[in-house]
Order: sequence, then C-alpha cells, then structure tokens
Amino acid sequence: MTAVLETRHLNKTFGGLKATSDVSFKLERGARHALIGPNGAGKTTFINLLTGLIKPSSGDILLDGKPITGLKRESRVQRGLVRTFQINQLFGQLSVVESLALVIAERRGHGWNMFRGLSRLKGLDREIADLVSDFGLDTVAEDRCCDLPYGKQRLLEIAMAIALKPRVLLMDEPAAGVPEADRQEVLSRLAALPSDVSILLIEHDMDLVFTFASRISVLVSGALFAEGTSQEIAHDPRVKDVYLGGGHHD
Amino acid sequence: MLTLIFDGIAYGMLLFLLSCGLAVTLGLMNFINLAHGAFAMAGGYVTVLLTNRTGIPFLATLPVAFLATAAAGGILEKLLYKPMYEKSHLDQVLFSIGIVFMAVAGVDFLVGSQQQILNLPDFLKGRIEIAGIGIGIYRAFLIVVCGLLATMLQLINSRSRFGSQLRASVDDRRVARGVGIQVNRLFAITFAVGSGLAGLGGALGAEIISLDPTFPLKFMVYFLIVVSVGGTSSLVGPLLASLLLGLADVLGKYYMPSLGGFVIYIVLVAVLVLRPQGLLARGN
Amino acid sequence: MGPSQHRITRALGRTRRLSPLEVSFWLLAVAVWFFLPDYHLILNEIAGFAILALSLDLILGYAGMVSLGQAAMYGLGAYAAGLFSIHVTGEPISGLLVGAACGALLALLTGPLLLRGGDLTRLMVTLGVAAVVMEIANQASWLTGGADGLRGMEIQPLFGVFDFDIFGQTACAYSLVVLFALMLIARVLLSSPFGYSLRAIRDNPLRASAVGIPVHARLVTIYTVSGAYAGIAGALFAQTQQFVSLDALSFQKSADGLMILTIGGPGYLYGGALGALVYKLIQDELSNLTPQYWQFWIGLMLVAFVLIGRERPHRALAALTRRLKGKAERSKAKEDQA
Amino acid sequence: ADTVKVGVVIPLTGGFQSNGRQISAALKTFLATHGETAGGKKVEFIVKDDASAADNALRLSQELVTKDRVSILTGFGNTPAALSVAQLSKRAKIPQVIMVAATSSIMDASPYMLRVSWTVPQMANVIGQWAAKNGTKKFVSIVSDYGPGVDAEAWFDKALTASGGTVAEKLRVPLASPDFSPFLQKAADQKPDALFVFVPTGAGTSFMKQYVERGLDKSGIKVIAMADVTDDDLLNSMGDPALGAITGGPYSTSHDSPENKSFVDAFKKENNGMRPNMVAVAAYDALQLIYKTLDKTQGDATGDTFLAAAKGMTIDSPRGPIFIDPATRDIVQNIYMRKVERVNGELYNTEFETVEKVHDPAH
Amino acid sequence: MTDLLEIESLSAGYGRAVVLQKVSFTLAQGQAMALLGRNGVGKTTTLNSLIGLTRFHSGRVLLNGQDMSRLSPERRVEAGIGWVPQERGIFRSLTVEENITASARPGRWTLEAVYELFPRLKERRRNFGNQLSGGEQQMLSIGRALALNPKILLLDEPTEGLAPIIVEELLASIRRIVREEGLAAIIVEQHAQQILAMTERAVILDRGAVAHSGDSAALAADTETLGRFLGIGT
Ligand SMILES: Nc1ncnc2c1ncn2[C@@H]1O[C@H](COP(=O)(O)OP(=O)(O)OP(=O)(O)O)[C@@H](O)[C@H]1O
Ligand SMILES: Nc1ncnc2c1ncn2[C@@H]1O[C@H](COP(=O)(O)OP(=O)(O)OP(=O)(O)O)[C@@H](O)[C@H]1O
Ligand SMILES: CC(C)C[C@H](N)C(=O)O
Ligand SMILES: [Mg+2]
Ligand SMILES: [Mg+2]
Repeated sequence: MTAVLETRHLNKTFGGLKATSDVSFKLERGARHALIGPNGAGKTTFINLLTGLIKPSSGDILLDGKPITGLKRESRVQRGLVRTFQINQLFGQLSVVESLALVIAERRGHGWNMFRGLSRLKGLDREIADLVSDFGLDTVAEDRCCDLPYGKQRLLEIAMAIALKPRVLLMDEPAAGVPEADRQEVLSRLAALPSDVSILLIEHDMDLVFTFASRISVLVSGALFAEGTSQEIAHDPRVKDVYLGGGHHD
Repeated sequence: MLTLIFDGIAYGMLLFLLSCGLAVTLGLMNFINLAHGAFAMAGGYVTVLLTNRTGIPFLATLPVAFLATAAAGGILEKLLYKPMYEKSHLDQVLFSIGIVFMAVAGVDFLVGSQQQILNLPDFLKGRIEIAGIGIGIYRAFLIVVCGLLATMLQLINSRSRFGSQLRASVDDRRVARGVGIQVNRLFAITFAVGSGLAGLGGALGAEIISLDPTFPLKFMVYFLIVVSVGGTSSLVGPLLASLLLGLADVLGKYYMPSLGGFVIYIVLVAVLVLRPQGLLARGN
Repeated sequence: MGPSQHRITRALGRTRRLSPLEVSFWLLAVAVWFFLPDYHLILNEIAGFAILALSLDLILGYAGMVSLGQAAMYGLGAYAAGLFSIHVTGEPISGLLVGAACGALLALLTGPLLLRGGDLTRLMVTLGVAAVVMEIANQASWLTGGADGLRGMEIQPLFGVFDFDIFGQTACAYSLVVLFALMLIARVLLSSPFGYSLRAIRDNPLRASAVGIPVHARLVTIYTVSGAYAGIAGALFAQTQQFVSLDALSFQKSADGLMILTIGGPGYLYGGALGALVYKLIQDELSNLTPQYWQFWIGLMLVAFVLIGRERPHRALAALTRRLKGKAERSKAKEDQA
Repeated sequence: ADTVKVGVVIPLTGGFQSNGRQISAALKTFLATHGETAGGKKVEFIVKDDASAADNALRLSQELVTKDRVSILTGFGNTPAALSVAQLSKRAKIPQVIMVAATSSIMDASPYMLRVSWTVPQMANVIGQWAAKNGTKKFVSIVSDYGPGVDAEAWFDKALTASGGTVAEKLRVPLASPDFSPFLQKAADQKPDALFVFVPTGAGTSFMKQYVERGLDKSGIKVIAMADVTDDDLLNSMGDPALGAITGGPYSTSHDSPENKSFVDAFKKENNGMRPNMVAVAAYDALQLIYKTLDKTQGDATGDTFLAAAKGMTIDSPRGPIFIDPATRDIVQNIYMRKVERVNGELYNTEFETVEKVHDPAH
Repeated sequence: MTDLLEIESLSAGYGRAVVLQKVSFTLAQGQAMALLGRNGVGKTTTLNSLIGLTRFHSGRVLLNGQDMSRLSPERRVEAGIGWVPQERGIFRSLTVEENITASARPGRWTLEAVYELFPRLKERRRNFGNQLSGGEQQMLSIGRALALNPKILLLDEPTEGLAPIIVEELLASIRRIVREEGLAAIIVEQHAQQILAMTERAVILDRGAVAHSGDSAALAADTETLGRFLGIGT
C-alpha cells in the first residue's frame, strides 16, 4: 500500500501556541483511519492545514506524492481531497436539492457554465435522488438548509462531501449531534464508499471509532502521540490516561 | 512643516469628533446608522441657534447639545430603532436613509435652508505662536477635548463589563439574552450615548465645516470612511484612522495639490485592501 | 424516471420558467408604452434605474457582495457612450456595447480589491473607487467637460429609423427592450451552475471553497458582468439624454441604485425594476406636490416600509404566484383527466 | 390659449439648494410686485425641483415641455443643469432663460438660450484688471476644483498678467473639502500681496474664518475674491472675519438705487426679512425679461418670436442697467468692486468702483 | 417538597409554526432529567422555550411556583436559569475570560471555580471566542452557564465534541453539583444509556409531544420504549 496523503514535519503556531507540532503522518490508500485526541489537541487545525484553510508555518503536505502545500483550496478539492466540517457549513438559503446539484455540477466541471440550466445536466436528478434517499433527506429535499433540524443539517453536511466523489475524505466529528440510531446510517454510508476512497475521521465517539477505523492516530498537544491498530490504541494505557479515561472498557 | 502636522492632527481630531458617535453606533453596535449625520446636525443646530439667538455662551451649549441629541436618540431608539437591530444591514441602510431624508427636510422646514454660522467666543479665536509653530486656539481646543473623550470612551469600552456585554450582545443577541444580559437596556443606553456624541461632534465641528440642512448627506461619506478605516469594535481604531486621514489629507494637499481630492480615498482603499477589517480589529 | 427524480428536476428548473406574474409585468409595460405616452419620459428613467439596480442585484442579491460604487461603472459607461458618439459614430447599439465593455473592464480591474472583508469594507472600497473615478473625470475636463458635463453628443436614429424624439417615445421603447433583454440574460445566467455557485458563495464562502468552487474567480467574474450591466445602464442613459454630467459618477447615483434595489428586494431579479418603478413614481409625485419638502415624505415612507417589513410585499407576491400556479396545475390536471 | 406657461426648474434640495431658495424667494417677490399677467396673458409658473442633478433637470424639463406644454423654461441652478436642457430647448425651440449658470460656453449650446445672470469670466476679468491697476501684483489663486473654478482661475490670471501682475501659485481645492488649512498654509508660504479666491457660496464662510484664524489678514495678505465668497445672504452671519474682503460682482444688496431699494424692501417683506443676493436678483431679472418680452410680443411665446424680442432688451435692474446682447444672447452689465464693511451694525458688500457695460470676455 | 420547575401543557414554536404541543413535566431540586428523542422532535425547542426564546402560545412554566411564561429571557436568567445552547453560542469577539465574566452573577461559581473544572479554559483564557477548538467552546459554554450560578441548568447536548475523559468528568461533576448544591438540570443527549445512568428522571419527546415520562433507571431497561422512540437496541 502507498500513502495517498502525507505530511512531513508539519508545524503551525498561533501566537505562542504550537497547535501542530512536527507532524509527519501518512494516510494509506483505501484506509479507514481515525484521528483522536483531547480537546484542543490540534485535530481540526491539522485538517485545516491539509485542506488549505490555513497555511502551515513550516513543513510539507503531499497528495499522491506530489506537494500541494501551496495549492489553493479549490484545487485540492478538484484533486479529490474533500472534507466535512466540525460545525455545519451549509448554504443557508439554498434547498437540499439545490445544494447537492450545484456541488455535483461543480464536480463534473460545469461550474463555469453560464448558459445551461442546472436542471438540464444529464443524470443529475438520478444522482441527487440517490443521495437524498441514502441520507434520509427525502422529506426535506426542497426545504432551505437553514430551516432543517440540526440532525438533518448534519447529514446534509456529509452528503455534500460524498457528492463530490472524493478520493480522500477528511471528516471532522461527523457524528456529533446525530442521534445514536442514525449514526449507524451515517456509518454504513461511509462503509459503502468504494474501497479505494481513503478516509480520515476525527471523532470523540469511541464506539464509532472502534467499529469504523482500522488504524488510529492519537494527537496530543499538537504532536503525534501514538499510532496503531484500534486494538493497540484501545489498550494503550497512556492513551487511556490522556484521552479515553477510565470509563472505557474494550 | 510642524504647523502642517499640527493642522493635520487638528483636522484628524475634527474628523474623529464628527465620527466618534458613529464609531459607537456602527462600530460597537454594528448598526449601519447612516442617520449619524442627522444627529450631528442636530447638535450643531442646537449650539449655533443657542449661541447666536439666545446668547448662551458657546461652552455652555456643548453639554446641552450632547444631552439634547442623546435624549432625541434615546427616544427615537425606543420608538423606531429598536426593531432594527435584528434586521439585515440593508434594512438598516434604508431605514436610516429615511431618517436622514426626514431630518434634512425637517430642518429646512423648521429653521430654513440657509447656512448657519457659529460665532466663537473671543478666547477661542485667533492663534498663538509656540516655538515658531503657529497654533490655532480653537484647533488646540479641539485636540484637547478630543483626546479626553477618546480616552474616556476607550476605557469604558475595553475595561468595563459594560463593554464586554455590549460586544457580546452584538455578536449574538439571542444567546446574550439567554445568558441574562439586558440587551435592550444596554443598546438603548449605548445608542443614546452614541447620538449624544454625534451631537457633540456636530456642535464642535460647526465652527469649521458648514452647517446647513444637507449636512447629514454631505459629510456622510467622511464619517463612514473614518469608522471603516479605523475598524469597528474599538474606539482607538477610529481615532488612529482620523489622525492618519487628517495628516494624509493635509500633507497630501500641501505637497501634491493636484492629487488633493484623491488622497483620502486612496488611503481608504489602500487601508481596506491591506487590512479589510480596518486598522484595529479584534479577533479575526 | 421515478417520482422523486421528477420532483427534483422540477424543483431545480423552477427559476427558469416564466411565471404568469412576469408575463403580466411585461404586458403591462407594453401597454403603458402604447396608451400612456405621458409616462414615456419617466418610464425611460425608471428603466435606466432598473438596469442599474439589476446590475447591483447580480452581485448583491446573488453573490452577496454589496457595493456603493456602482456609479463608477455606470458613469464610465455613460461617458464612454458619449465620447464614442462624439468621436466615432452616433449609432446607438454599438455605443451601448462600448459602454458595456468599459463598465466590464473597470469592474474586472477593480474587482480583485473586493475579495476580502465584510459588508462595510466592500461598501467603502467600492465607494472609494467610485470617488477616485469621479475625481479623474473631473480633472480630465479636456476630455469629459469636467463639472460642466460632456457636450456635443448626437445620437443617430435607432436602426437608422427611429429618431430619439423629445417625447421620449423611442427612448422609452429602447430602454425597455434593453431591460428586457438584460433580464433574460440574467435569468439564464443565474439558473446555470455558475449562477448557483454564486448563491453558494453568498451563503457560505468557506464551504463553497471546500466543495471546489474557485470563490475569488467567480466573484470577479460576476462583478465584471455586473460592471457590464452598469455600463449599459449608463450608456443607455447617456444616449437617451444626449448629455452626460459628473452626476453619473456620483455617490448619489450609487446610493440611489442600492436604495432602489433594497426597496424592490435583492435576489428576486425583478427587485430592481419594481423598486425603480415604485420609488421613482412616488418621488416624482411627491416632488410635484411639494417641491421643497418631498424628501420628508419619502423618508417617512422608507422608515415605515422597513418597520412594517420589507419582505411583506414579496411574501404576498409569492403567495399570489403560488395560487396562480396551483390553479394552472389543477386545471391542467383536469384536462389530463378528460 | 390665454395663458403662457413657464417651467421653473431649480434645485430646491441637494447641494445647490441655496440657489433654489433664493430663486423661489425672488419668484414670490416678483409675483407680488408684478402680478400674473404679461402681454395680455396670464402667466402660470410651474416649479420643479431638480434635486441639484442634471439628469433630473433634463427629464423634468422634457416633461414640462411635452406634458405640461410650457412655452418657456427658466431656472437652472448650475451649469450642468443648464447644459443638459440645451438640446431640448434647441430641438423644441423653447426659450431657456438662465437664472444662475455661469459658465460662458452654455450660450453656444442652444440658440434659444438667454442668460440673465453673469459669467465667471465677466467677473474674474474685471477683478484681475482692477487688482493690477491698484498695485496688487503678486497673487496666489485658490479656487474650487471644478469647471467654474478653473474658468475663474484662468481668466483672472489672464487679466492680471496682461496688466503686469503675476499669479505665483494656482491652488485648486476639492469641492468637498471642509478644511482649507493646507492651502492657506501653502499660500502664506508664497508671501503674496493677495489671494484670489473662488469657492461656492457656502464654503466662503469657512474660507474667510480660516483665513483670519491663520493670521493671514494680520500678515497683510488681502483677499480679493469673486462675489460668491461674500454672498449677501450669509455675509451678515459671517461676522468679523469677512470684514475688509474685496470682491467683484454684479450685485450687492446695498447697491444704491431706487430700483434696488424697492426690490430689497419687497423681497424682505415677502420673505421674512431674508436678504436677496445676486442669485435672487438674476432670478428676478429673468422674470422681468420674460414679462417685458411677452409685453412686447403681446403674449406670443413662440421660440423665434420670443427670442427676437428678447434680444437687445434693456432692463433697469436692481443691480443697475442690464442689456441682452443681441449677438450672443448673453447679459451685459456693470461689474462692481466692493469691500465688506459694517454699515448700521450689519455687514454689506459696499460698492466703491464700477466697471460699466461688461461683456462676457470669452465671447 | 414542591417542584422547582413545573411545566404545564406548554405549547410554543417559531413564528406561526407550533412545535411543542402541550408538553408537561416537573422537576424537583437536586434532580437531573434526561430529555431524549430523535432529531427534530423539539428537544432544543423545549429548552429554548424555558429560557424564553421561542414564541409562547399557551400553557405555563413555573419556577419555584412563580409563573415565568411571559418573562423576558433576561428575567428568567435572573430568576435562576442557566442555559447551554446547542450551538454553544460563544461570543466570538470576547476572550474566554470575558465570555465568562460578561454575564457572570455572584455565587459559588466564580471564574476560578470554572477554571478549576476546565483547566483547559484557563490555558486559553486570552483567546477570542472564535479561536477555540470545538471542545473548548463547549467547555466555555458550560462554564459560562455555571458562572450564572443558576438554580436550574439547561444543557443542550453538552457532551457533544468533548473527549471521552472529559465527558466522564463533566457528567460526574454535573451529577455532583446537582446533588450537592441542590440544583436541577435538564440534559438533552444523544447517548441515551450514558445519560440515563446519571439522571433520576427521563422524558422522551416525539413530534413535539411527551411520549414517555418516568424513571431513568426503568427506562434504561425498557428496550422496547427506547427502540420505539429512539430507534436503538432493536
Ligand atoms: N486562530 C487561532 N488562534 C489562536 N489559537 C487557536 C486558533 N485556532 C485554534 N487555536 C487553538 O489551537 C488549539 C487546537 O485547536 P483545534 O481546533 O485544532 O483542536 P481540536 O483537536 O480540533 O479540538 P476539539 O476536539 O475540541 O475540536 C486549541 O487550543 C485552540 O484554542
Ligand atoms: N428557528 C426555527 N424556525 C422555524 N422552525 C424551527 C426553528 N428551529 C427549529 N425549528 C423546527 O422545530 C422542530 C423541532 O426542532 P428542534 O431543534 O427543537 O429539534 P431537536 O429535538 O432539538 O433536534 P436535534 O436533535 O436535531 O437537535 C423541527 O421541525 C425544526 O425544523
Ligand atoms: C452656484 C454657482 C457657483 C454655480 C455656478 N455658477 C455654475 O454655473 O455651475
Ligand atoms: Mg476540532
Ligand atoms: Mg436540538
């Protein structure tokens, strides 16, 4: 297996704070990888660096072995590096269907098309219909995003990322705010993604992490603290100390 | 040269005085209050009419101008402005333009459209020489008043709980109420103070810039420039901006007269392109 | 096609279909032109403002960029059309295109200044740019006539046939047709993937970039299109008035455009036209009634309008459309059954 | 028809509203003194506010012509407004009687244009000649940076230089500038004998105040200005700083003639003691011209007839005798040199020298 | 002992829409209550209505026997309600410290006490609200509510985004605070079992109405009810 996404000695400081500290990390092709760590450990910051939302203080990011450190956000997306957000980021005034449609149009490279109606794109309706029913958004398909209940917003947040057909998917706490019953749904959607899609998941729900991820990295105070299979991490006493706490029996 | 710098500072202080009310209502309260000029005009008229028609000394009219416009602001806030806070910026623009139109026509109707000219007491007139620098007495007076005012306001805003409650309310009005901040009272007081400051600025500025019913429209752009260049959410920002603009304007006009009309706008665009939130911005 | 697929296609195509309300809007415009010649002049002015507001709507209503400097492109378009008629040819259509090109060019050059910052920042940067352009026009009086205005424009008859008469008959028809055409183009543009990406940027630029939309490039592009629209509005005005003054570049012009759009409602395509219609007619009527104090009543109306709720007329209109549509669909269903 | 309709397009709101205010006061006075008939017809005035914008002036004029069927247009508070309507007046053959606009060239824009106000060169030229003749040679000119300002600067310079003076520095102040300090400083640095100044009405006050505050009066630098700077309407409230300023212009409220006395009395009576300024007089004279011409044509207001009758018309105006030059349709009038003085506790522009029958030198 | 909080057939919603339909329950001092239900059933709306941020239609909300249903949110906070909104509602242009002190009321929960509960916040006290990690924001929101020194805490998904070790500590602390300081708490949670283990009472909402109300321990064992209304365990 080869690494699709890799960082080399990545650093980021905010004022005096080292939010990311010399992180050298590899995400293998097709991996189901989780990134965990205490609050404020720098997980979101790490994803922000990968997707170009913020610029690293030093270090490199490589996608398929090629450096993308200086690349614009949208170019990274066009290369298949897609993320979801910890706090929902939706297009408030657009409906669910419109949001998905425009994302798909963008993926297919129609973004600059100024003449063809969005509804006239071939196969768009089919693709949206599938997504909408997969994510249980049928009932609210024509509602504006800002009017959706929180849980549905959360699902749309993920659906929009999936609609981009990512090769590498970075997910920042996708299950937060989703009720237990629906978590399985989200999870099964993720599981159903093609096996060559690589996923990096940030999550505090350990049940989810352990069912989903085969590999886990632990970030503490900005630095990689431990890495291993889920079994190894679950039983690592140091990880229990800083993160899992005593209540977790696995 | 030194005289020029003095003039620049004095002009900057004048700009600050005229805009500091707006720095409160727009900057701190995030309310696009284009009617700021109407309050400033009201203050100016109070002072000019009182000094010229009733002979009350100029200095004594200043607190009157402040209180009268603050009261007017307070009343308007209760009657009209209150529902505006939660509306969009565009609503606020339209609303406050409506207020300006009414003020312009109202003053024209009540006082007439002719220019009003302030007559200063003798001790504020003229000019003294200190170490070879010619200093206009009134301009020096403006600098002093302005410095005091700026320090006071900034202390209140940054040091007191009032300031942080105000900023909290602006950030998220709903949550602020939900954690017990008395948003309505806070906004009412702040708006009244902002209006009062506008009035005071108008009163102090009446000597230098011409006062007639078109005042709120004529100088609107200047107020907005100061506040946007300074950055909202503090009062030091607008103060710095005023000084920068005042100096740039005076020096620019002196050394490059042909660019005179451009200077202030070039500074505006340059600052905002480099620092979109203005000179001083909180957070990011 | 499954039923939900069908529903989705319909939901997406909605903005592209002409509603009965729109059709009646244009029929009304045609009717006014034929039967109320006294309104030609003001209607011509209204159409000009409607285009200016439409140009603003493209950036504000659909891309969320607010501007107080639309007069820069408007005025440039006006001067360009004016100079073109003096120095090249008085043929109106080509003058219009020149105006559009100049407006677009200015927008393209200044658009990159608007990419950062919030509403206030954009308002002020655009205002600053417009002020600089106006000052340049004032200084270049050898070319523009400075504060006295540009003189000597002679516009040839439209298509060589329709002379621009003093009754505004040709002018009014010309402006309305241009408005109609620009409206159609805007409608197509806005229901395209490009148009939707603008709305996405308006609602959430962060997410827009995270789904691969090149936010800056899109914004500069729509700003350029908007500049072309504003340029056309200016050119149209110059041609129908056969005169350009610095007023075309003034803050007042930008502010009027923004105000009119806000009254009509940004993001509705017809907002600008409705706003221009309502505002200008009321203003005209009031200033006839009380030439000195009309501003007071306009101000009062604005205040009341905002207090009552700017969105109300739109809700009422939307409800009306829905009802009309419902009726149409029901009768169609009946036909299908028969 | 038995009525002649006259459209009055003036700025009652916006930046030039001070002109609109004087014009409407003059109109009121005129109607009170001259009634509503001329040439045997009833004269009806329709007043429109152009809000100080040329576009509006044009559209309103068009409507006045096409909808209200006016025969004569008058008013026009500034040059762009007058110019924007020129095409219309030319094509519709409507007499356009200018009450304020002062740029020379507007007369060329329409053969139906008549001017009863003044022109910028008319004043600037006289001021330049007078200054040089009276030994004030070295000048710094400060003008507002717009058409009329630039005109004034050029014509003053021309006249002064021709008579042996020099303009050491030409400064242009942005129209919207509330602060003159850098310009005054720069002017003072040149140590001229005097400043030549042209700023629009309102700005004159701030200018004079700052001139005194800066101590330029004490250092012996005189102000020699266009009449706009010491506007009669504002002069009294400008107070001491204005004292001693020398200006050249077509009219002063204190002009000593029976015509003026009765005009000023009537004007004050009709308008709560307001003082007429040169705009008021020009408006009043424009109305006089319209009435007198209608009398002459027996109420015929057709463009060509009206123009033919108006050309060469002389009027005993409150400002002195005026005459419409048949060749240029422009006004010929006396230009007075005046000095601000206190008379009976009030400030006036006291005339001390008269240059008679001044034509617009630009034509 | 009278109940601290009584809700009698409360109907409330947004604008014209009525979301809550005659919701009733009571809560005594020293008790914690779990508020459960699927997405969009009105859990948040219930808390919003208690703090006074929805449109009130009918019913009564009594705190200590005093009717609050028409009071403004400010007055309700004064009367003793502390609220942790679902979206945290951190003031972005205030520092961590200002976020806590701007609304704080005198009592046992001082700034220092909050810092003691969440040492992380102390480290970050000069950061502005928008410069915090998700979990830090959550801690801050809870800290801000505690600093109001309320009689009753309304916690809308307080554990979302917190590390397991912190969740454990936090729930234990809430448990302790409620018992020892005689507070009451309503906790909205997605993790039913975890929250049922630390509360006395539980209410399940379904489409804006109370579907089940009773003892937490009993509900934890009632897989049928849990399955029916929450979709778990079946
Ligand atoms: N713009 C910023 N300026 C200063 N400090 C920041 C900024 N953004 C984040 N931080 C700090 O950097 C640290 C890492 O934050 P980050 O959001 O990456 O944490 P995280 O691991 O995602 O935590 P959580 O699980 O709570 O979401 C935090 O302590 C946070 O306060
Ligand atoms: N501001 C609002 N305006 C109109 N309707 C709203 C608003 N907020 C919520 N709703 C509606 O009220 C209903 C209840 O929503 P609420 O947020 O209370 O659910 P919830 O149980 O908290 O769900 P979640 O688990 O997703 O947080 C939903 O149907 C939602 O669409
Ligand atoms: C008010 C005046 C200064 C106007 C000027 N005379 C003009 O023609 O524009
Ligand atoms: Mg995070
Ligand atoms: Mg909720």
